[in-house]
Amino acid sequence: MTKSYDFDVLVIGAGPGGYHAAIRAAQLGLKTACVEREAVGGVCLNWGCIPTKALLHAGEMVHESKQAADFGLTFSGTSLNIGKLNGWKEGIVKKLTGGVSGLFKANKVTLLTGQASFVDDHTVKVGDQTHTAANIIIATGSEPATLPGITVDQQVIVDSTGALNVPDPIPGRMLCIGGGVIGFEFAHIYNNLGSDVKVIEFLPTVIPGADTDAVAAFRKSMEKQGIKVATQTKANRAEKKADGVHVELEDVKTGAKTVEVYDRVLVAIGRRPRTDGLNPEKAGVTVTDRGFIPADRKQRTNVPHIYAIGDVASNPMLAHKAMKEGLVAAEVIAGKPAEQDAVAIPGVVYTSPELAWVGLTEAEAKEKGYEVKTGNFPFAASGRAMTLQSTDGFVKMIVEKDTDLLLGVHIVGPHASDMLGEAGLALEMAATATDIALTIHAHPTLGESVLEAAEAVHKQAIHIVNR
Amino acid sequence: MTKSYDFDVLVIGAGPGGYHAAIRAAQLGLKTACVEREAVGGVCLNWGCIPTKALLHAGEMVHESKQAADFGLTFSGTSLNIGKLNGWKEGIVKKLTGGVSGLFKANKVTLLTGQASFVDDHTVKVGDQTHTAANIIIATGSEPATLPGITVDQQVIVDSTGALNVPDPIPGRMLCIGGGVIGFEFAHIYNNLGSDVKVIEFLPTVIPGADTDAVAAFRKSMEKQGIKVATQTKANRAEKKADGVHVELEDVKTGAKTVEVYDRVLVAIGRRPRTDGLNPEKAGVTVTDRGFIPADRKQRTNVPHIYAIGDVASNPMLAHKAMKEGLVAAEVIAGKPAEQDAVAIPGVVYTSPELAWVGLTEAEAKEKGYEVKTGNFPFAASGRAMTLQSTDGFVKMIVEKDTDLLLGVHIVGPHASDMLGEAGLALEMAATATDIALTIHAHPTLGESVLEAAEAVHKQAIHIVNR
Amino acid sequence: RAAAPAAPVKHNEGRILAVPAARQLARELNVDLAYVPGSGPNGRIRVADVLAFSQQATQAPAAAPA
Ligand SMILES: Cc1cc2nc3c(=O)[nH]c(=O)nc-3n(C[C@H](O)[C@H](O)[C@H](O)COP(=O)(O)OP(=O)(O)OC[C@H]3O[C@@H](n4cnc5c(N)ncnc54)[C@H](O)[C@@H]3O)c2cc1C
Ligand SMILES: Cc1cc2nc3c(=O)[nH]c(=O)nc-3n(C[C@H](O)[C@H](O)[C@H](O)COP(=O)(O)OP(=O)(O)OC[C@H]3O[C@@H](n4cnc5c(N)ncnc54)[C@H](O)[C@@H]3O)c2cc1C
Repeated sequence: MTKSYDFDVLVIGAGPGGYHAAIRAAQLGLKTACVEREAVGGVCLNWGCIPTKALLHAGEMVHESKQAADFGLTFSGTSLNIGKLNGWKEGIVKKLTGGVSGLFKANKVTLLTGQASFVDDHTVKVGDQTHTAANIIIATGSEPATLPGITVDQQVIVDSTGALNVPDPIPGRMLCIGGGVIGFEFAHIYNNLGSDVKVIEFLPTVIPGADTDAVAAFRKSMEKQGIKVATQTKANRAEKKADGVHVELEDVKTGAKTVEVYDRVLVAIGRRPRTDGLNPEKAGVTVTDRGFIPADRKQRTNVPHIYAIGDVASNPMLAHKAMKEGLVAAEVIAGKPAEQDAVAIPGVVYTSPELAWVGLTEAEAKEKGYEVKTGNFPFAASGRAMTLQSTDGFVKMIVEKDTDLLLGVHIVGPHASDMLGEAGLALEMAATATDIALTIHAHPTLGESVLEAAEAVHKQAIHIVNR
Repeated sequence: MTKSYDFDVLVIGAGPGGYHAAIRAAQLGLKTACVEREAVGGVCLNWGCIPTKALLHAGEMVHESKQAADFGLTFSGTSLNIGKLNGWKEGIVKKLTGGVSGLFKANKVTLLTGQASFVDDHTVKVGDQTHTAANIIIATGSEPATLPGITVDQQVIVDSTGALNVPDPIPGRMLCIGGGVIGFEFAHIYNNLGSDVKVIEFLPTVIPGADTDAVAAFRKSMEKQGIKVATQTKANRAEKKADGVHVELEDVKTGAKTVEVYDRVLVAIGRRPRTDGLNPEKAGVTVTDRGFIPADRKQRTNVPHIYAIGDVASNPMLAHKAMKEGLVAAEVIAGKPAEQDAVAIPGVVYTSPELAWVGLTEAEAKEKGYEVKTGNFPFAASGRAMTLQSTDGFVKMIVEKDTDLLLGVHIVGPHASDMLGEAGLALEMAATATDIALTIHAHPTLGESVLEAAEAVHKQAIHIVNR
Repeated sequence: RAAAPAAPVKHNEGRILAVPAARQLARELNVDLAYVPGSGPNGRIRVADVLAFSQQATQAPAAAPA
């Protein structure tokens, strides 16, 4: 006899991982609840992916309105209403989070509001109510990592959440501590809005993990736009004074210390999994030293009917990975043959130009023992990029030498994230550079540069001299 | 014994078809010449794809600078220097055509300047010189079709070439005769630059050949932006008078005639293959009644060592088709196993939103006897589209019912042309909707809408209610 | 007794090249992709290959003499 539970599936956390899991579970006929203690949509919709992209667009428009002078379009009396900017951004967030709530209703997912904590492996307490479920999906996400010596006040020293609230006036001098994706997205926003921005990174490279050539082109373009970048630099201390925040910076190689003064400091040094108040140990669920709840390819934790997905389960902490894992967990529970078997998880920095990639970097491919060929095609040779006034960057394709199989695609350029669709599908379909080269790409599109990079692998690109 | 010729390959016409053929032939070690009588780059680079996209971008920036008010960015004064606009556009054209000339040199393609005409099937006269070649590729392209009763003067009554020269001041009232791709691109440009634009189309639908649902959404968006559209309407006569061009319009259904007055009239009713002065009959090459030089899948005409590619060979008259055929002809001559075996040739209208498609329309699929399933995903439900202030339109996917194989993708929306990369590769790889649905698409990207449309085929989209 | 059925042949070692839908179908039909001959370039496995393999596998015992 099977015990009867309140729900077939109870999902903890309504971020992208959790809401995807809940909706798919409901679509598959399971009785589903989703618990959220703060805001439906999680980090992604409320304080992550979406509001940053809104601000990036706004900043980009400021930039493009200047660039329009190249073709004779000039503006006078430019003014930016910061209140309206923040309001517009929040309007988009509201529309999307409201949308998710609506989808919960339409799909008959029960939304439970409050802090969830495990009572046992089938029971979760939310506020003063307890709920039982045959299966539980943990999707509690992550939170900003903190830096000793630098206290976030969300006013002048902010983390990514504080940085989303654009202050009026725009800060004059801004420091981004951390040269990863989030650090650079904010650097780009504030640089376009008029701040004098510097990014510091502890490691020898910014956007660690991305392809070296792509990162070099990306950094060059950011610097050309006025963002200062210092690698192998760390921030030891920040002190608020009358004239601004005094930050002690240290050159990691030499140990040399300097103090610089900023109007706003962003701490964006990474994120850590979040399980506060969850009490997973009461369900017997393993948590690693670093706070992750590990899961297998079916998203199962060590307790087989408890699943973990998204940021709380593993790196990379990306919304689309959380979404995929949410779908997998829900489908596995419903008895479907799902698995997190992705060949590659794409990454994007939504600056302008964008940096976007999927699959192995050249270094990773070599490390894994592949003999590789590469092909590069610069946007400077793309007619479409010229008409868009955005010719920085290139498409770099990495291919296994003997088989011609695609291993990775790395793009710095306009709309780079749009081109990941093709690259990602190509990797999943085990396509070769030849498959891409033989596919007609519409002219004049940015996607032609993907085709040309594939041709370049074979030294047969048309619009560059192949060497 | 083989006869010796001046060249292994002689290409007639340096448009996209011709220059791709010439460069690839040279890359493959063939001694190659290319004849051009007017401008390297052909229609595409000089008077087609590229200058239109430059003007579309400029017009789009005018539009976006107004839309920026939504997030608080306003300008008190806007001015457009038309001379600078035309100059910028021409600068891009020059860079690209100069690029092709440079590529000819780098690849050792001999450029012959002048009108080419056949002497016999191995001999071509250019000016007063004759050249012999083992293989000849005809890539003479196409030219605007004309309309009886309406004489193009390239000043107030223009074809697409005349319309590229933006007049100062911008015309107040503009009529586009022809509601195809070219007609709508110019309508969109001039509408954004401030003209009061009307498009008339003889057929019952605009953008004939595109998917009915997509066209309906496209037309709605164009009309929302202020472009007037009248289908089943033809222009009988145009007369230049002091107050403008008087155009007699006729309602095709009722026969009712009206006269309307415009400052500028664009004739964009189609294009016809161009063989004037070529004398193909001297080489024994067949020309159809409609002026095409037909070719097989290896791009061979009825004379096996003479090839025809691009607009002069067949519809659709699109640059990327010409390019593909150019590569095929060159590779076939070099003894490679090439063939024009494309599953689908994409089409794009580069307005904003764009209309872009690849593969079968729903009607075509049904006509061919497929039982189909479709999936739709609206950009109004896309977070990325919201942040780009561009939520009109959708992705529509057409799939074979039993096999789940992709048949066609039709997109109205922001950056729609960028998303064709994935759709086109999917068709060529014989991908299923499941393949696309299982591929992780980066968040938040426009490409996620392609994934959601694939999920919608299975009634499992996440961000809409599936019915 | 009939001869034991021939030992299954491993067609793929290391990286298995299969399109997403084929991987999903293989899990559904309990097919080990390592044994599925792929009909595509580089031995890429498509949905039809998985179906054919699984049909063969279920037919094989029936075809063997009792
Ligand atoms: C500034 C910024 C920009 C980003 N941009 C991108 C981007 O462009 N693309 C991208 O892919 N990723 C981006 N990310 C990362 C992305 O936001 C995360 O990967 C994603 O949100 C993870 O989803 P999740 O469902 O795992 O968790 P989360 O989104 O963190 O959601 C977890 C939810 O669980 C709730 N919760 C936690 N504990 C409990 C509990 N005990 N009881 C009840 N509820 C609980 C939380 O309130 C939260 O709503 C960005 C992140 C930041 C900070
Ligand atoms: C306004 C406009 C916008 C367009 N936009 C797009 C678009 O966005 N995307 C797209 O795919 N297509 C577009 N097209 C269509 C595209 O331009 C054509 O499909 C493409 O140029 C065809 O290439 P081709 O090589 O066949 O011929 P062409 O480009 O026409 O080139 C033929 C060349 O041959 C030369 N020539 C002809 N006869 C002779 C001779 N006897 N001797 C010597 N030289 C000769 C001509 O001077 C010309 O340079 C557009 C067309 C127009 C008019």
